[in-house]
Amino acid sequence: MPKSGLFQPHRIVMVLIAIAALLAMALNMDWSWLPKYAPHILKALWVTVALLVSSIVAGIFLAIPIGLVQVTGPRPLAWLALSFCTLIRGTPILLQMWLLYYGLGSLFPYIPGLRQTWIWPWLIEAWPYAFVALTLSFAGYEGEVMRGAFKGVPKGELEAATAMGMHPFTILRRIWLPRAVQRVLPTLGGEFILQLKATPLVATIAVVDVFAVFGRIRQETFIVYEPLLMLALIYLVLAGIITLGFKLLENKLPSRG
Amino acid sequence: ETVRIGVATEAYPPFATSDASENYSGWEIDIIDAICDEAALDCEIVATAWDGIIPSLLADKIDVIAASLSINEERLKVIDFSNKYYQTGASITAAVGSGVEPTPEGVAGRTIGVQSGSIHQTYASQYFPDATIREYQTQDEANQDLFAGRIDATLADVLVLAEFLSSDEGTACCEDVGLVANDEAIHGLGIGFGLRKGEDELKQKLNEAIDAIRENGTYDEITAKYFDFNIFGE
Amino acid sequence: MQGEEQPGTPVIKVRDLHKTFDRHEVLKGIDLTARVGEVTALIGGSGSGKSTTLRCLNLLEIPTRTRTFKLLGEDVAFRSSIRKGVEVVDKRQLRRLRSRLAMVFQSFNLWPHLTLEKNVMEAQVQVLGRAKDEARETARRLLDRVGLSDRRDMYPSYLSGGQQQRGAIARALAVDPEVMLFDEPTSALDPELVGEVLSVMKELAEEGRTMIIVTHEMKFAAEVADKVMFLNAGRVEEEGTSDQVFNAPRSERLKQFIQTIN
Amino acid sequence: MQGEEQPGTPVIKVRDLHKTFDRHEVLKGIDLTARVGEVTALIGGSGSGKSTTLRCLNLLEIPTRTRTFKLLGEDVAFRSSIRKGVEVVDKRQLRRLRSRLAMVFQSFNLWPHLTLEKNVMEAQVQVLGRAKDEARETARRLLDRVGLSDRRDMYPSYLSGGQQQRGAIARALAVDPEVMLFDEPTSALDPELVGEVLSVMKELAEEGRTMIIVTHEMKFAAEVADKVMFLNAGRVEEEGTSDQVFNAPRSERLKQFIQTIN
Amino acid sequence: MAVNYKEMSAAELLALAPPGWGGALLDGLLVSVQVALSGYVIGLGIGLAGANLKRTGGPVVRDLMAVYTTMVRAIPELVLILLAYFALPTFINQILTGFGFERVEISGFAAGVIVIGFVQGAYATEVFRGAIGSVPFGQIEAAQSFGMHPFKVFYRVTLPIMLPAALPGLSNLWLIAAKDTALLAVVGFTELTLVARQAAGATKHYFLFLMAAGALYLILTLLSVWGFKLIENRVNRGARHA
Ligand SMILES: Nc1ncnc2c1ncn2[C@@H]1O[C@H](COP(=O)(O)OP(=O)(O)OP(=O)(O)O)[C@@H](O)[C@H]1O
Ligand SMILES: Nc1ncnc2c1ncn2[C@@H]1O[C@H](COP(=O)(O)OP(=O)(O)OP(=O)(O)O)[C@@H](O)[C@H]1O
Ligand SMILES: [Mg+2]
Ligand SMILES: [Mg+2]
Repeated sequence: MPKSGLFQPHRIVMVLIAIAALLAMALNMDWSWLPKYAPHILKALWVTVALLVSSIVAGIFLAIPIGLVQVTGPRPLAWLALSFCTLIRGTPILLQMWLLYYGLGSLFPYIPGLRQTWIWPWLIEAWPYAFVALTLSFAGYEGEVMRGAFKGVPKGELEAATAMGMHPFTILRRIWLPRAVQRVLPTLGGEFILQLKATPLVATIAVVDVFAVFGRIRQETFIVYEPLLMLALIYLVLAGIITLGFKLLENKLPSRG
Repeated sequence: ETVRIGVATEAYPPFATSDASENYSGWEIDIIDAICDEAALDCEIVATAWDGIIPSLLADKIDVIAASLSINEERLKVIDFSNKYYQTGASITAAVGSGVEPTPEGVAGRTIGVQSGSIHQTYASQYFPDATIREYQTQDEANQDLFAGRIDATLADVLVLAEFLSSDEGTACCEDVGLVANDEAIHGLGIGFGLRKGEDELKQKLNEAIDAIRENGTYDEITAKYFDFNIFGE
Repeated sequence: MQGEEQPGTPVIKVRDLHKTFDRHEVLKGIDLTARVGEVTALIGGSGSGKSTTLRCLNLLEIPTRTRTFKLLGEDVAFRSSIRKGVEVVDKRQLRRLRSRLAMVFQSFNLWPHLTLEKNVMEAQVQVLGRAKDEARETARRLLDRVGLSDRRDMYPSYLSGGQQQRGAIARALAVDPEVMLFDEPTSALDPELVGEVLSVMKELAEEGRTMIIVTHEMKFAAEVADKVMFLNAGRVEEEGTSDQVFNAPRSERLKQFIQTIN
Repeated sequence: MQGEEQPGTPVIKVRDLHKTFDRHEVLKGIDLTARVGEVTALIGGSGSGKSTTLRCLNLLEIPTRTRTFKLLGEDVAFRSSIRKGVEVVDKRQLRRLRSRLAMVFQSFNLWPHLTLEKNVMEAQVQVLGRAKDEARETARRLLDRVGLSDRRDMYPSYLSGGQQQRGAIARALAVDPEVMLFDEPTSALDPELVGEVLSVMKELAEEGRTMIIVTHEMKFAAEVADKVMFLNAGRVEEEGTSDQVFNAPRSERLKQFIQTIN
Repeated sequence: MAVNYKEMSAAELLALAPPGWGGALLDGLLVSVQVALSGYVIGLGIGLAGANLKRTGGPVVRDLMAVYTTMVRAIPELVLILLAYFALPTFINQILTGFGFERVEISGFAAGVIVIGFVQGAYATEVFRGAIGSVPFGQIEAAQSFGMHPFKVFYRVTLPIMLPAALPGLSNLWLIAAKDTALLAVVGFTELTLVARQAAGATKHYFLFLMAAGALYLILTLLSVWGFKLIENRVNRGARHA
């Protein structure tokens, strides 16, 4: 499709309709609550973004070894990694989150002496559970992706490195991993958006993210449409930013190979 | 015609809890039964997430909210209420010996759990600016976290907390530190049945039935099964 | 039918090399000696074990059994365990030896995430520990030598097959290898690109590099090889100077092979 | 340079057929008449428009403009709109006519999810509405005829190219077509498989089937075709009996073409 | 009155008959599967239609489809569920009553099916579009050249030929559908996850019940994966390298 396609007549009409719809919404609907809650929304937005970014970073760090051992072995570790991926991918993340927070969390008080340790202040916060659940989930999905990526690097490229006497770890660091990452890059944008869509679940374990704030707005104002539309718009914008970021990144990398 | 009575899916003992067969039981359920009998209404219990109970009423998914919903100004703007059918205060429960007190100063720097969307959340955010408020989907989860030591205190209906304090866990960990100061604008005029505006006929039937069971002793009979004091208030 | 020992220092000396894949014995006792400055050509039908022999020499494949295995004057020791199969005892020795042999593959195997120059620098920096600047200088010199100086900032996928293979040769040369192993370096190329790679290899041979070349280009082999080995079904069926092998084949099979090739 | 009208009922009669792809005029006025029992061969250089002509005949491509378009005695009407371009007015007529012409493609295009027998049954059942048993019987008879009765339960991907093409011919025959269109039916085959397909086609020609064949097999064309049309740059450059065209070419281009082919 | 869950063993708590919660959990699972299955089937329908529209529709239709697939894939399902459950009925009823029709109700089940179907449709559109693209065009033309009705061409030829390419994607989508039903818990719809939470809340055995629900989901997943393997083997019959 040509680049100038954006200015085809029907697209201009569609954009105009969209703008008109937005304007109609802005003018006809009840946004009186917005100023009052704006600070809360901003703060919660930060929570959402922080959880998203941190769980993605930590998740990828976990996913790399999880993907790798499934390709290289040793067997027991490969088996363990595979089980982990199956477990994570086979159960709803909402359930995983509840299991961690209400399930596991409810067992801690029974451990004698735990309350006196340094770890206790962390255990009583809600966000560490949200972070851990999101991270594990992302690691489970990306571990599978990384497995495919590691496996997909042509053997010859690794043999070329082996034949030059490179240390196995150097091969991993310099050849295998960069190549695997390069292969997953085109799909990673989609995975980030999936992770973004998982973040609102943290609201169910007492973490106040964007979703939770809008829940509260609905509860307190009893306005139904407007907060939901606004919320959808916020996620659309976040997803748009992710997509755009990856577009820019992809343009920077060699497009072939 | 059947009247759909909306109750919250989340456990709210001793007022309403569900068992494995999705049979709801508790004081509030018994009262609804009695009222429906009295008013000769064909009632059906419909469980709805607490978080969406008012939208459900407005979206015509249910006709009556019977979920310990306080009558207050904010809500009166959107929905209508029957007369109150019980009224209790809000109190704070905290770990034994924690030193928490039911005043703004007494909770400063502490973490307080409240049920998201409840009047207690509104109260806490207005009166306890120095405390950290943590929102739970259900009061039950707040209680669990109080027991687990993940929050310092919880603010809720005194009767709900009494139920918790009488459980094994509650007895072990926590104590009632007293009622918070009343604010009628928030705490309202007691607990009533929520109705869509304009349903005056239904509202009148409910009001008459409330009066009737109060008069004929059914109300006290049911209450005696759960509580050893008067919960109707003034 | 092994050739008589000849003068010159042997850099590779292998005796009775066996290799089995899943019960299937692919090499059934190969003897191979390569001397300094000598060009050895391995020829033979498909599946005769040429690639496997070559890959055993730099231990990309570990021999199942062997009597002597001497690379660059060092004996390589193997041990065998049930769990891991046969392996080299001293892993560091293994890497050191590999870094002194260089291999050029049929399918080039340049690293696609690195530019040509970076490809040639990589092993210098990561294996030999050279400084980046020095490695870059070497890379430029070698790319110039194989006629690719104007391509050094391109990624491999933008190059033609012949250019990629010349790049791979430059990459191999960059570690100053004592022996160069080539596994059918031109067979993945379009016919019109074969010439440019062969001419680079011919230059290397004339310089006196020690090389072992698996090839199907008989004319090229006849021209550059000091010694030609004909493999058949996992054994060295015949061996000699290129003149002996191509013009006076003794065994029936070799005669047949030469016939089908022409 | 169109040939004189000859006796016999015309089953296809097209005059001044034009076809343009994205501003590029590929057919610049083709006249073509095919009579009952006649075998017409279309020859010409690559890109001269042979395939496009054939595909226009069964309307896989819709002509951009044409004076007469008569298939099996029916006039086909076209209409043109800005949104959809040119299209056939009566879609049911289109399907009915197509079901009476059968096409055999260069790349066979058997349906990979059906066994050979099911491939031959499919159009009989789905288009002609035949009963399954009847369709199966026809399928077996035709597969027998093209020498594939022992392959009828196999999936196409397990068959050689020649077998697939014979299967495709059986599939085409199954709908009792009044005209068969062949687009280079042997050019995707290995040389040793070409013969088996040509011999089936020769039999069909001898039976008196009406066929239009795009082919590069000049010997075959000379042997079976009643009429040969030479296309060049979207026009019929020369047309006549195979003897006239091959042995007494008039135009320069045809002479050249015949030369390069041999 | 209230059952004393304190004294009960795990086996008793998970017993099928009340007061055990096992039966309720299984009922919840059944409901989840029903919602997932209905949503999935709707999604497949939307996907097939959408893929064809994206391929053959005019520019306007194609752009509208692009807006649909992009938007739906960017907004969290949770938000869509709330919209469908709370906002959509009000919106529809405003229109309906405006035209003098009866009000309609959107139950939790319907909301779940609508949202899952809608979301699945967006993903399935992409899956089918890619798969259709992998069908050699000549095989479709061969069918057309026999005069097959376009509809028959699609379901007798294009659809079965593209299926092997589409199946891995479809299998993933099914697993997503099955797990997305858990999100309905937030609108109080009694499916597996919510039953587990109710049981946990009522009995205070959080760990036990959440684990039990997890195990049920996992079994469902593993069974589904196995089932799809069987289907895959079947549709790949004609392929040489199955
Ligand atoms: N990794 C392996 N696993 C199993 N068998 C193998 C492996 N590598 C090679 N073989 C088998 O060993 C035999 C010899 O293979 P090799 O690649 O050495 O032959 P070659 O002489 O190089 O043939 P070509 O000219 O086709 O490259 C073949 O039968 C091959 O199938
Ligand atoms: N769908 C299409 N879109 C655009 N151009 C086309 C299309 N089909 C064919 N053409 C062009 O039309 C011209 C004639 O093509 P056609 O396939 O009819 O040639 P041909 O005589 O069959 O050649 P060949 O012997 O190579 O098959 C060519 O230049 C081709 O590129
Ligand atoms: Mg080889
Ligand atoms: Mg053609």
